[in-house]
Amino acid sequence: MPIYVEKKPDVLIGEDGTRTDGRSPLDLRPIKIEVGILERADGSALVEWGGNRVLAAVFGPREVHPKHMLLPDRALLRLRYNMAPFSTPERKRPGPDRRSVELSKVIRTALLPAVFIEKYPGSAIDVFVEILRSDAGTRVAGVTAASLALADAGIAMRGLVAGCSVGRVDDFIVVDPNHDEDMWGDVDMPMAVLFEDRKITLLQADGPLTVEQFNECLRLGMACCEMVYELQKEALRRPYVMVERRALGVA
Amino acid sequence: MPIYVEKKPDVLIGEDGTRTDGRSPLDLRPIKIEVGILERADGSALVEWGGNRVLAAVFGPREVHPKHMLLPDRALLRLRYNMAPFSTPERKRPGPDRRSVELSKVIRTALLPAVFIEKYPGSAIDVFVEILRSDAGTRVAGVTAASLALADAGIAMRGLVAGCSVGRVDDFIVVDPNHDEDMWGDVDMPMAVLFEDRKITLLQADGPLTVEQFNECLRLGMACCEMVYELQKEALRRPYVMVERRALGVA
Amino acid sequence: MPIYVEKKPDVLIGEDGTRTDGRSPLDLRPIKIEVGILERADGSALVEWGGNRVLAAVFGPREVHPKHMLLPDRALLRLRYNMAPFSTPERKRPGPDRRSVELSKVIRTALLPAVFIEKYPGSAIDVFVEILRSDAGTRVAGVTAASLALADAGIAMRGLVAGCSVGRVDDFIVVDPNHDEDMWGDVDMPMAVLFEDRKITLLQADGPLTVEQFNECLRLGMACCEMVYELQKEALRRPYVMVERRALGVA
Amino acid sequence: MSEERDEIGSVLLKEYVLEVLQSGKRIDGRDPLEMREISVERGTFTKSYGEAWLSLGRTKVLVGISLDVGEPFPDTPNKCVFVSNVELLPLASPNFEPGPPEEYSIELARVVDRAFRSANAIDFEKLVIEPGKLVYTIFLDMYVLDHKGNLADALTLASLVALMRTRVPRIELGPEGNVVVKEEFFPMPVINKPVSFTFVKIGNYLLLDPSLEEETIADSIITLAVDDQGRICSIQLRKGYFTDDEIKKAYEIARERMEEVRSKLEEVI
Amino acid sequence: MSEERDEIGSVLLKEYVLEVLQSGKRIDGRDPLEMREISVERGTFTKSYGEAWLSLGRTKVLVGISLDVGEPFPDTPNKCVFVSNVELLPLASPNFEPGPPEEYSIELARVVDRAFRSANAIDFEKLVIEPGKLVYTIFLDMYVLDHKGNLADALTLASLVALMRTRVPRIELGPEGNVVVKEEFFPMPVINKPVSFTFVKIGNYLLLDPSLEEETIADSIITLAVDDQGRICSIQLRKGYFTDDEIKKAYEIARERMEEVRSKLEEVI
Amino acid sequence: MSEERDEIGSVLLKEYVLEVLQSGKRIDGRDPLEMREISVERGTFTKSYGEAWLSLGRTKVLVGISLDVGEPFPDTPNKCVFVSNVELLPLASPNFEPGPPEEYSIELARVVDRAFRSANAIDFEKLVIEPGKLVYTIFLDMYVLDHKGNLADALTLASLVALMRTRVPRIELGPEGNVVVKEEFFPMPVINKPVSFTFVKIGNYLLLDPSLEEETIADSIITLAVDDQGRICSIQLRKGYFTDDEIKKAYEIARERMEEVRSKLEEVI
Repeated sequence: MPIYVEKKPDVLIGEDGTRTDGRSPLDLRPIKIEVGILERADGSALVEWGGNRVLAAVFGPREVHPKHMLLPDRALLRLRYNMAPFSTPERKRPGPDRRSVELSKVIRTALLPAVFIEKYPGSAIDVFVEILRSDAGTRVAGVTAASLALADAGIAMRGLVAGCSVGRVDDFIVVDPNHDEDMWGDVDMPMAVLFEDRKITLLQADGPLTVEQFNECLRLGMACCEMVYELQKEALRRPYVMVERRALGVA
Repeated sequence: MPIYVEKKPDVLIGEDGTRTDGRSPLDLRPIKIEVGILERADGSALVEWGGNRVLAAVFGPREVHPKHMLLPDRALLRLRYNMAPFSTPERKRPGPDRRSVELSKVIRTALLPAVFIEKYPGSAIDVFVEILRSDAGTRVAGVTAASLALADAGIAMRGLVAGCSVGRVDDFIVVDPNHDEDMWGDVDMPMAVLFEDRKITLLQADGPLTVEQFNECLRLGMACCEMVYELQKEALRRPYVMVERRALGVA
Repeated sequence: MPIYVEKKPDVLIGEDGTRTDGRSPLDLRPIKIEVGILERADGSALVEWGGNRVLAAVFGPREVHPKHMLLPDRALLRLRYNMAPFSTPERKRPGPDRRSVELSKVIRTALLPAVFIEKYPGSAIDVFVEILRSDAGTRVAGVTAASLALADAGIAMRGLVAGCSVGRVDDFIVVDPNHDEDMWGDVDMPMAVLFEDRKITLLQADGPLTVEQFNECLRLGMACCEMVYELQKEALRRPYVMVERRALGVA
Repeated sequence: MSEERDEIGSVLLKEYVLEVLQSGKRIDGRDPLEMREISVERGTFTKSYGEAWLSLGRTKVLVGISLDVGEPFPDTPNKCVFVSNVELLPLASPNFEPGPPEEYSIELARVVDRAFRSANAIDFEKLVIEPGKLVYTIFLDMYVLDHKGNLADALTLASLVALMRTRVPRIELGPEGNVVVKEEFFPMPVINKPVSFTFVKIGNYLLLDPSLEEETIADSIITLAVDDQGRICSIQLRKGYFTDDEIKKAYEIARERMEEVRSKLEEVI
Repeated sequence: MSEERDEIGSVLLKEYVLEVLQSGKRIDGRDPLEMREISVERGTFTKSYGEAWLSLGRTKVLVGISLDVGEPFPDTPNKCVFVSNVELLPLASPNFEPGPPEEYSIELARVVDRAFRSANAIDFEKLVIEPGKLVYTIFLDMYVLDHKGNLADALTLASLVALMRTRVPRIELGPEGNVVVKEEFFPMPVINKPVSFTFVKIGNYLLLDPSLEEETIADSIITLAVDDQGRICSIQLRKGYFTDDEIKKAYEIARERMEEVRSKLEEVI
Repeated sequence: MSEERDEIGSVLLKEYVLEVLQSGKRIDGRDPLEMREISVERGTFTKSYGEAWLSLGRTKVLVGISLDVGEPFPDTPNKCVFVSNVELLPLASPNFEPGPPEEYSIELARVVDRAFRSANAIDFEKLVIEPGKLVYTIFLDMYVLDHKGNLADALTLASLVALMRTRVPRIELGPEGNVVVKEEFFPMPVINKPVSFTFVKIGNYLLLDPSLEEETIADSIITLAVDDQGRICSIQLRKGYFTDDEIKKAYEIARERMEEVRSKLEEVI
């Protein structure tokens, strides 16, 4: 019997746009990125983003098992998104559920246009995304970490893929929704973008948006992904990068 | 928690032999057969029989996967009997249960003597029997449909296999038992016969029958299967056949 | 809902060392061994030990399936420890649980140093240990039976492996703990020894032991295993051997 | 195999499709933004609480609704439980294999599910028997019978029809906490009707309602659902990539076509 | 592998079996309708509620009964729950592999189960503690130890012995709905004793109680169970085909032999 | 693969390790009985009830505690429920594959679990809310992040830290049998602190805290846990064999080193 029950806060967003964690609508949460922290994996990255802590690692190019999955003209890109049992207040049963199967697919789809899979015919590239703490936005943190782990493993890529969510809470469009907003807000719209090309490779949404709201979400999401992309580039140059909460420059 | 509980009718069969659906003991329920309704499958047939709706389809001869199942001197005939979750008033959990594993085996066994498997060495013939609505007699409707789907796929056969159940309700021997009779009656005896040879290839029974009752069941079952066989032959000639409830000509 | 609940006896061991089944601390329970009782297996042994009844059988050396498990320079020794549903008062669900997976590994580890696996490169030796009745000490009865089944199958061995548990109940060190002592006592320490070499190949313990207690347990365990080993040798010579409860000669 | 993408010798097919598209038509003769015919069987049914056998072109699907009662989730004591499931029946395609649901069917189920939830299509609060204690469970079981492309839209359409046809038995909580099933029925409270539109991108062409061949060779795939008010209620980018302008264009098209599709469905219910 | 049929180089074996049959005997010396020896261990047992280790010729099986209590099924509030399970232990044959039950063991379990249910062998209503609320659950776990042919009959016989040996602890429903287990026992209410007979057809020969070799090369297999009154209570055509006359003949033989088998079992209980 | 033993071309490695050992040192420069550095992250955490990210040399593990309430087991109505689980994450080694727990991770989980149970490390009776009715469930989830040898000791150490850091929300049974979660917390009642020591035997050398390379080529492996009072509280012979003298020696070493390790952990909590 679980002992933790989610409760909706009285006010999700103030009249002046103040959010439950004190941010204003266009503030991102603090992000910390560390690349190459694991030894056995070929590439790895740890992303701490608000209360999320996401570890991604890559093995490959390596041999494909089972053999019948081998693709003769390109690499087989596999990805597993997995939540730790202790990543949520109520323990999550180990093993894949339907949500994690979908997110594994969505994150893999987001990375695929970035990877030169045709350079590694007949091989496997395995990406593991482990959610060690979860606090809304794990899939976009996962894309961001996985993309860095691929780069750290030396896999040839067209560019980095950076992710971020935007959402709607009442009539406010907010960037990088937190747990309360994800749970009780109106819309969450996770995105990921392949830079420099600005190609959208991940896009989902789960609530009603008018044409105007949708266009605004797209615009802000693109801008957020770009900020995350700048951090990614920095992280590949240094041991690790860390930024405090910062406001989006496009508002 | 299920909201549907089966209830036994006060009278299963009247003193004059009137059954809960108004039939007399030797009446079959209405049957409608349509052959070749699917495009992707190599052969298919839809059988609506009383409240049953059974879709069968065949793929093959095709390559065997996994390879170790291959039989060098004949085809591997595989069959899956599966009930849709919405085929019963109380939802059936998806996936095979013990009953459907047994019925898959029993139906495959019923078809096997009819198929020239030795003409397709090293290949697979896969038969899928989907119960879309269930109303007693799904296995015999399944044999009937599967046999037509094999013919529609152009698989070489010794003959068609036609199925029908007979049963005992109190002291009456009844043909083609309905749901109530299957559930609350004394005996259900499903049969299938390979025509023209009149070989019995499916025979089960689940309740006590004296020698005399058993012989009568066998005789009526054989006659019912023959009527179904006539319909099968007709269905292969036209787009579809449909018969109203009809009395057995042998009574 | 189970109808059997374990209850702790008022007295586990009397002041004079009398145990719940009347034994004194250094008495073993009756043991009966029968070798070669199955026909289809290459080797087999049935061990009845107190209320335990353990059947072990061996197939091999034989072909390895699946192929990728094959070891080119030695035999693959596999072992499954399995409890029958009716081996305990409360029915045990069929299929491996975590305990049986561990015990399969522990028993295999105990046998491995005894088998000349390098004499059977590329082959499989499969050992099955079936617990038909369980009464504390099934793993050591299992090692004992499996080792005889290997010998019966003609597998080349460095020696037989004999098992026995010792334990602590209050301040008494007891040999061959019974069900109550295993369940409610302080320590159970199962052991197995490869003879003639006196190499310890199985050792576990599950409760606190001081240095002195531990040394005493080791000494008594070694002596018990030796007694079991003598029975094993006898059992290989005759159709079967049976001994009544007997006291350890080393006390 | 999780998707149909590799099933046909796709390089030649793609060349052919692109060549035909240059003439402004698709290989089955449709215009780029033309949908295939939708038809729904008017059958009666006795076992399921609501059912729809729907064809989208030659794609055939069957959706059935089952009902049950149980406890609500602790964080939504005032809502019924809604469970969606897709079965890619092995008879629907030589590439579908029997077994537990895989990535492809799970994604489809979640895409359909999200369209209904996000549009608040069903009044979940009307399906509460005793708040926090007893609510209905709706099972939406989606069966793919013949896969000729664009399962997402076919399943969403068929689900909407099946839900609108559903009759719910009235249930009360008895004095001793027991469940009392009445002999009355009320219609499933469908209060918004999401419609789904799937687009593929092949080269520079944006095509609506892809056929199996088009899906197989598509560079990119996206599914959008729009609600009664023309609001986007769910999006799933399912393959490849899109620019923001391409996505805006797809949304615009979806808004233009939604009434036509919705009125076609109203006819058959 | 689901069955033993392919395990021996079967063409030569079949020729040999048929050749010997021409002389009126089977390869193990039996007459066509002769059964192998049945023997049952008279062991005592402390863990299971009832048990039988039975040999049919050199086939060895072990059946154990476990008991439990729980809710009855909603449509049979006045009956206990009865669950049958067959384990083809991997030590019983090189062709049996560890793992979840497969087609062969499921068919065997259901054939045995049906024989007992159809014969009304157990008075299920005597095993109700509180109608609609609390009933016994009987688990019939059948273990195959050494497979030398005709598991269906060996398991049905052993199950009958195990059930007849079973002692059921008396249980009452306490005042607060709790379960009270008494220290008394009563015998399992076995009120009819079905016996199972398996026939194979090889060429034109009908053989009773097939050995492993005969089973392997059989053209057709059928299992019949007959009850105390000589009524057929279950049939399973398990391979190949039979004419109606062949089935009637098998039934006649089963009726002739049933008393002999039943009295042999009575001895050992 | 269940263990790492075959991962490196092991014959040459073994020769090299033995050659270096002749000089009194190990290939990573340690003395035979020297442990690698232990370090624990001092992070704060908001989701788990207690957590420890620990490095033993370059082996990295993460242990998280989750809490829940439920019924106790019928034979221990006065004890909470304690569940241990090890995940060998596929990112921790190229030899670990996703999927259900296998032999290697199950053995590790049971070895750690037994150390805590046998040492009576947690006062299980303090975690009973209503005897026989409602108790806490402690989930000890152990994650292997980077496998560089000796997981057993790393996981036992990290588990001890995670348990000592755990804050338990106070829970009461309400008047109607409902669960009332208070806003207070109390520390997990850790009353004994078992420490685990793993030894390998390579040739005649006994080494403490094996690296991955040493584990791979070890002839024998044994893990011992000792409690606060220096008593042995669990043993697991995991590979090969030992003489009784070798085991006694290992125990002696464990007793000598336990204070040093325990005080290192106290620092970080």
